[in-house]
Amino acid sequence: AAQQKPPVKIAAIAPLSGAGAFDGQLAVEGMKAMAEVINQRGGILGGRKIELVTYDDKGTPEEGVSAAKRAMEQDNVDMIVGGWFSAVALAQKEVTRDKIINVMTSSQHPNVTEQGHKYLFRLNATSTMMSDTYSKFICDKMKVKSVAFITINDDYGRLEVENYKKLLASCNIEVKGNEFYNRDDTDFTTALTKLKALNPDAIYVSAINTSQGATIYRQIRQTAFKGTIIASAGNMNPKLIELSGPALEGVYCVSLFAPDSQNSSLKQWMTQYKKDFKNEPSFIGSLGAQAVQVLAEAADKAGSSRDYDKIAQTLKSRKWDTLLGQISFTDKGQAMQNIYLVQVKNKQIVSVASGS
Amino acid sequence: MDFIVLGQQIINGLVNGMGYVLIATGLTLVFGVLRIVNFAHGEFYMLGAFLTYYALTLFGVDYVAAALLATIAVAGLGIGANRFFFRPLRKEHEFTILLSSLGLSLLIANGAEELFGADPKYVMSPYADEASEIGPFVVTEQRLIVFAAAAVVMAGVYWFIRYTRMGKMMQATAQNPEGAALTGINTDFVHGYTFALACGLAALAGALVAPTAMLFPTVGSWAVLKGFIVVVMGGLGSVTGALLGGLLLGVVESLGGGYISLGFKDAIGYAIIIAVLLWRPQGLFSVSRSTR
Amino acid sequence: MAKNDILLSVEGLTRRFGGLVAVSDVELSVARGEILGLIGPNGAGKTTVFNMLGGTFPPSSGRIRFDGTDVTGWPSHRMAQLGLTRTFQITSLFPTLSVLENVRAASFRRAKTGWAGAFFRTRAWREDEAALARRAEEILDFVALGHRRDMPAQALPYGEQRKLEIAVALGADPTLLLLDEPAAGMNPDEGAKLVQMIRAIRDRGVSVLLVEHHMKVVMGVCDRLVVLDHGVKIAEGQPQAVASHPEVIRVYLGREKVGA
Amino acid sequence: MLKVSGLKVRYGNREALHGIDLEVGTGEIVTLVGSNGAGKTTTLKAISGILRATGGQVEFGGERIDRLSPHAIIARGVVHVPEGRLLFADMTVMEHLELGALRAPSGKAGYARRLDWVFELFPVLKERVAQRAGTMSGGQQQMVAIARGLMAEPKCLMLDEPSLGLAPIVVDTLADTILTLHRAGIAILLVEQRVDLALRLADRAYVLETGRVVLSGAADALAEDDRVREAYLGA
Amino acid sequence: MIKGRLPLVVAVLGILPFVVGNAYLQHMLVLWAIYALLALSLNMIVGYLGELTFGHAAFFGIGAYTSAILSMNYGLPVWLGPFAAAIVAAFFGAVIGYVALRIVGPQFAILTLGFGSILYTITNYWVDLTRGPMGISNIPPFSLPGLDIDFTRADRMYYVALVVLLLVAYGCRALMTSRTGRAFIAVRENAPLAASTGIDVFHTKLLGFTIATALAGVGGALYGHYLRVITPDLMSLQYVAALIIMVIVGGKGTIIGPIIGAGIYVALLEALRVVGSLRLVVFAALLTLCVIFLPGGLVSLWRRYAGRQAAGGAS
Ligand SMILES: Nc1ncnc2c1ncn2[C@@H]1O[C@H](COP(=O)(O)OP(=O)(O)OP(=O)(O)O)[C@@H](O)[C@H]1O
Ligand SMILES: Nc1ncnc2c1ncn2[C@@H]1O[C@H](COP(=O)(O)OP(=O)(O)OP(=O)(O)O)[C@@H](O)[C@H]1O
Ligand SMILES: [Mg+2]
Ligand SMILES: [Mg+2]
Repeated sequence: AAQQKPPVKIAAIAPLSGAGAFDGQLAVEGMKAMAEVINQRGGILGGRKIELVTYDDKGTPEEGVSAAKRAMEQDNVDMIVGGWFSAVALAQKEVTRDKIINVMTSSQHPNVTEQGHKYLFRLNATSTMMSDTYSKFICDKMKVKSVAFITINDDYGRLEVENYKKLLASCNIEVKGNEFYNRDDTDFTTALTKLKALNPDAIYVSAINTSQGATIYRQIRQTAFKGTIIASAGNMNPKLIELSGPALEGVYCVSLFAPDSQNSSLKQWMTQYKKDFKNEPSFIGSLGAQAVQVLAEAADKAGSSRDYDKIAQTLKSRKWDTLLGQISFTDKGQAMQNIYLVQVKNKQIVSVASGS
Repeated sequence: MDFIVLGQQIINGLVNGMGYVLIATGLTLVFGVLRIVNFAHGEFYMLGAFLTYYALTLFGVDYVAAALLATIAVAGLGIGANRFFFRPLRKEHEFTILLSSLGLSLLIANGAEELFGADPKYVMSPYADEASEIGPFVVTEQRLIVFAAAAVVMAGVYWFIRYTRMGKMMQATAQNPEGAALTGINTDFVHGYTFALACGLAALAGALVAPTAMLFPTVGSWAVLKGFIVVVMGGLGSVTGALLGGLLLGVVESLGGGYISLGFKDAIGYAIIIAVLLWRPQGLFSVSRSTR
Repeated sequence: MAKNDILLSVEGLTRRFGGLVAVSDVELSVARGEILGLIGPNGAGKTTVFNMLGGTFPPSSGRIRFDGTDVTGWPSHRMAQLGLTRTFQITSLFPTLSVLENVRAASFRRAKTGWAGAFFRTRAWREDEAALARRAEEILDFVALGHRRDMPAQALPYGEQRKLEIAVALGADPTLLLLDEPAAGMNPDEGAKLVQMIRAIRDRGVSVLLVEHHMKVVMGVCDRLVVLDHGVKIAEGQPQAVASHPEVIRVYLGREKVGA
Repeated sequence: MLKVSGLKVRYGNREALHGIDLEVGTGEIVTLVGSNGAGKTTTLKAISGILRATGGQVEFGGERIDRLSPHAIIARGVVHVPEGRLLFADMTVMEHLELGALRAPSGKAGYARRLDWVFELFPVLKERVAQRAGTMSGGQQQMVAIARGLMAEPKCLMLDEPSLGLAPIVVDTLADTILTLHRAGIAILLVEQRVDLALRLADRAYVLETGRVVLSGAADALAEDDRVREAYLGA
Repeated sequence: MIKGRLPLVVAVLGILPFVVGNAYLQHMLVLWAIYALLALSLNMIVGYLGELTFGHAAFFGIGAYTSAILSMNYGLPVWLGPFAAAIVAAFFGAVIGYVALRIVGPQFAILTLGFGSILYTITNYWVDLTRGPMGISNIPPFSLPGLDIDFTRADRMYYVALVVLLLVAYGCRALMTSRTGRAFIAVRENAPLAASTGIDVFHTKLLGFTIATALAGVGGALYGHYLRVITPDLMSLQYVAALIIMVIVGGKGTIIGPIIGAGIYVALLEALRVVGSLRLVVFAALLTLCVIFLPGGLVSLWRRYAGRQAAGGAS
């Protein structure tokens, strides 16, 4: 009889082609694995299965808007998970505003939740939250006196450098320079040559795109830079380690995702993920999974997949145990998450200590 | 100290520029001989890199053999591409042919995304991470190989076009296809040959440059843009122009990125070609100079 | 000849291409209502003279006066606006347009109402359109291409393309028409018809400067001839006199019989 | 030697040749006469393989050649010197001659001999072997085009309006050249708007009108024919 | 070819939103109308002037940014945005055209690519004005003072875009029957000959280029006020490629061609969702097949049909 019940449809809007395709793919895989875990347990709301409907936003706001409209109007989904790039998220949130529950995942732009639309939630920590944690560690544990930055030219990158300039100055680490690069650059030798000439103790790499990140890490080694590499927050994933080769060995990073954590739902999810997909479970996938997880549980608790006021209220009213640990939402829908410090050891991501 | 940075940036620029040269040479040949502005050229670069990757990982051959295999395979694909996408349109308007190449480009790029997957790949070359220090300068062996191999290939291409019979047949076909046919030149064969050569050069560029960065199915669009800029700057149809234009663009980008702003690198490259074209609309080397 | 009877006058016209002096210190003039022939061996500089008169490129030195104005170095479109129109040695048409549209496209000078008129379909625009259409038809009939009016220009046989070129030039409403080898590719009979046509053009009040190797045409239609060789004027005068000039025979005519 | 029968050619959906029959015997000069657009150029292009015939056939030395590519037809000795010369503007005279010999049956062995012969015919070219074709005068370009054709060792040479744009004195030279080639045993198919000249040179002639042969016969007889005199000689 | 049937066509276009019924498809209709407008503007350069440009998206972007910034920061009434966008885009068009149009052919295309890329870079880095790569969000939508009509809704916005589209289409038609339009065609077909009949080739091209860029600016403004988010990506080559596809698949040098081309583009990409991840592959395959078998664009299909009718009638 459970089979007859209509599924709960969740839209997964992510970049599946173009520059962000790989990261989008990881996210969707993470969501699928989590949906599978939940469905195997018998679904939610008395036996309704979760059905994911995927949309490609190509990383552009226009496609993101179209996808959201299509999800709502044409496919009549129950809830939406999407907005991986901040620009897409900003466009999408206007379309879904006050109409449907919309969980944004990886976008880190403060504006996304600034206005606090009533059905809008964001899981990822903002870059400010990340850098607070990370800078403490850099100041305390890393023996560096000066840092140079190579940074993606967008709000995320710009904000990150600004934060670090302040935070690192407070513990007397000198910021020797910064180079911005663009989203479609493939060669960083020019910038790295310049940074290397400044002779910093460490180079901080701000990269959110796996392939660009890997290229930068490799090229740092190729310019024969001998100092420390600091990897940007939230971006460590197995593929990056595989691609970057020896360059990443021993490098630290802060992340919401620590694959060696003992959380049982994380383990379940990872097992399912490895069974279904050939990629390794990653941070970005775990965020997708977390979105499905909290939506499923909240709908279940609220007793409906369509009563958005109730679902939103439920989400904000309590703490949730998720695969990434316990989280709660602010009034504006921003999640408060655990931030872990991780390190690459023998090509594995291992957690070093747990932050706030 | 400053001279070291300057020198290093020029070296970086020359190496990148040599990559552009290889890409642009094929593009300029196809334009010169077939009058086609081939948007799909970058995809052959991409295929060259991917086939190298698969030859390395699936067949386990060594890097050099993989690069050669990929080059030959893509040259073959080039013949097919010409046969199906360009030959039927030989008499059509240039914009129609351009659209066909745009379609081919989308087809290959999206097909590759489907076939090869979206995950970035890395072409492992034994020379990629070996930094050799030449005096105060650091260059990886891979980059030296890119430069040297491209230089040898370019010399070969130049000699081939100028002095061999096939080269002269290509020139004749370029300048007057109907006259060439009436002289007894099999122009279809020359066209196919030119395409194979052009695609082979693009693939070789892909195989050589791939180990310096990550590989993903959309690199083609980057490659073809650089190729276009170089070709137009050097002079459409001119091989010498492609050589000098490519090196110039590489160095200008590197210095611009190094001394002004990395983010403006591309814009500075474009500013240079705008300046060049306004000064010499036919490019640094017009067709007539080079084919002579 | 009274001064204002001179439509075009050229003094000291010179053009160099690198080291080569293609046209050297040439002097010539065309009177109103005159048909002047410009002949000379291949490579003598005739087309180069045309290019300078037509504004394709400026002379290296020398002066060109047209209709009382110093037009030295003017670009083509300004020359044409003043009433000097040329045809090209290599057939030059608007290839994909129909024969009628070819002539209409050339009537730019004649059209008065612009885009706004067309947008609001004003009366002036409608009248203008009708008048231009009538005129184009008339010109086509004049060159005997009326039956081809809807065919694309590129599908015309070569000989008719040459006629259409003349029609296009007439569409621009010139007072002086420069014809560069209009009889090339015509057989003697067609050549004879061309002679009629050029005369008729003159009768419309258009003066003609003609470059041609077809001696029957040249002798049949020109009032006067100027002969160039290696960029230098070597003879000038009545056709018969020029044709028996020994130097002209030596460098140009050979044993061709040129009875008029 | 060259036998064309029932040849049809269409441009798009318009038929330009409606079934042409003609023949060129060994060592003969044959001329095609016709007004503009009659289909003379089209006939030559169909024979040399530049255009595909939609009907009929072309035989050369007893072999069907109408399905062959231009380069294969040239290799058999049928050479077309096209209207408008179609030279390679940036290549030298020498390169034109080299390329012309591409399909010559006697290959390298005969190359030097033919080169001497061509230079003997056109002494100007010998002086200018290194000049780029695009910079030569009209008459010189015409010589290059013919010389390029001769290097292919034609058994049958098709000339399309060779006198186009040439000064009278050069036309004389050209006529002499055609006769010299004739004496060398080359069959010639001549298309020429200077009908008077063509009929003077030719042994036989065909008159074409809108894609059909309407008259044929001995050249001197046709030159006296009233219809020809009226329509083509402007008499 | 739609002569006489024009009122019918307009009527059908007018009731389309009701026919499709659902807000998502209405959204597609809006995109179609805006793309059609942009395709028409590109057609002016590609189809009428016969030059290829890779920089057209930059003017689209300039229009979008102009209207968004002026209405958000300087209190310009939203309805005036498209006009301001046209003026600013035309200004850039005129300046760039003035420099670039001295050169023709592939070189011109690359020059426009260069200028486009420089404009993109400026937009991307002038963070104070444009907010850089994050783009501008929350752009005010069109609104009618006093009336509560929500122009973020596709079925409302559709009419705005449609009216502009029809006006522009009519304007293009009028242009082609005027002295100016004929000069465009003459220049496209044979510039030296056009000059010899008295047409100032350079200024004619400059005029056409400037009009085209102004129209692109209008399209950009509509787009921005509708989607309410713009990023520098608007200026990327991807949009130029899409527009080129629309113009040539539809049929360059015609008015109906680019409009149909835009429709096919939007509809086909939508319809191809059924093939899932192969969507773009199939799209590219169809595109190339279309080019190879219909090199004159879709309108040539009509011409062939009409031609056969005429031929059939005559014989
Ligand atoms: N653009 C150019 N660059 C270099 N030389 C040129 C150029 N145009 C013409 N010439 C040279 O100038 C000379 C005169 O050429 P022009 O075309 O005026 O001759 P013409 O009298 O028209 O000959 P024809 O009767 O063969 O057409 C020739 O030697 C030619 O090679
Ligand atoms: N490319 C083409 N497309 C369409 N029709 C053509 C084309 N070329 C020639 N034709 C048509 O074919 C017919 C024969 O043309 P062709 O060129 O063979 O004539 P011709 O006898 O050589 O004339 P001319 O003396 O002018 O050179 C003409 O009616 C012409 O309009
Ligand atoms: Mg001349
Ligand atoms: Mg002919």
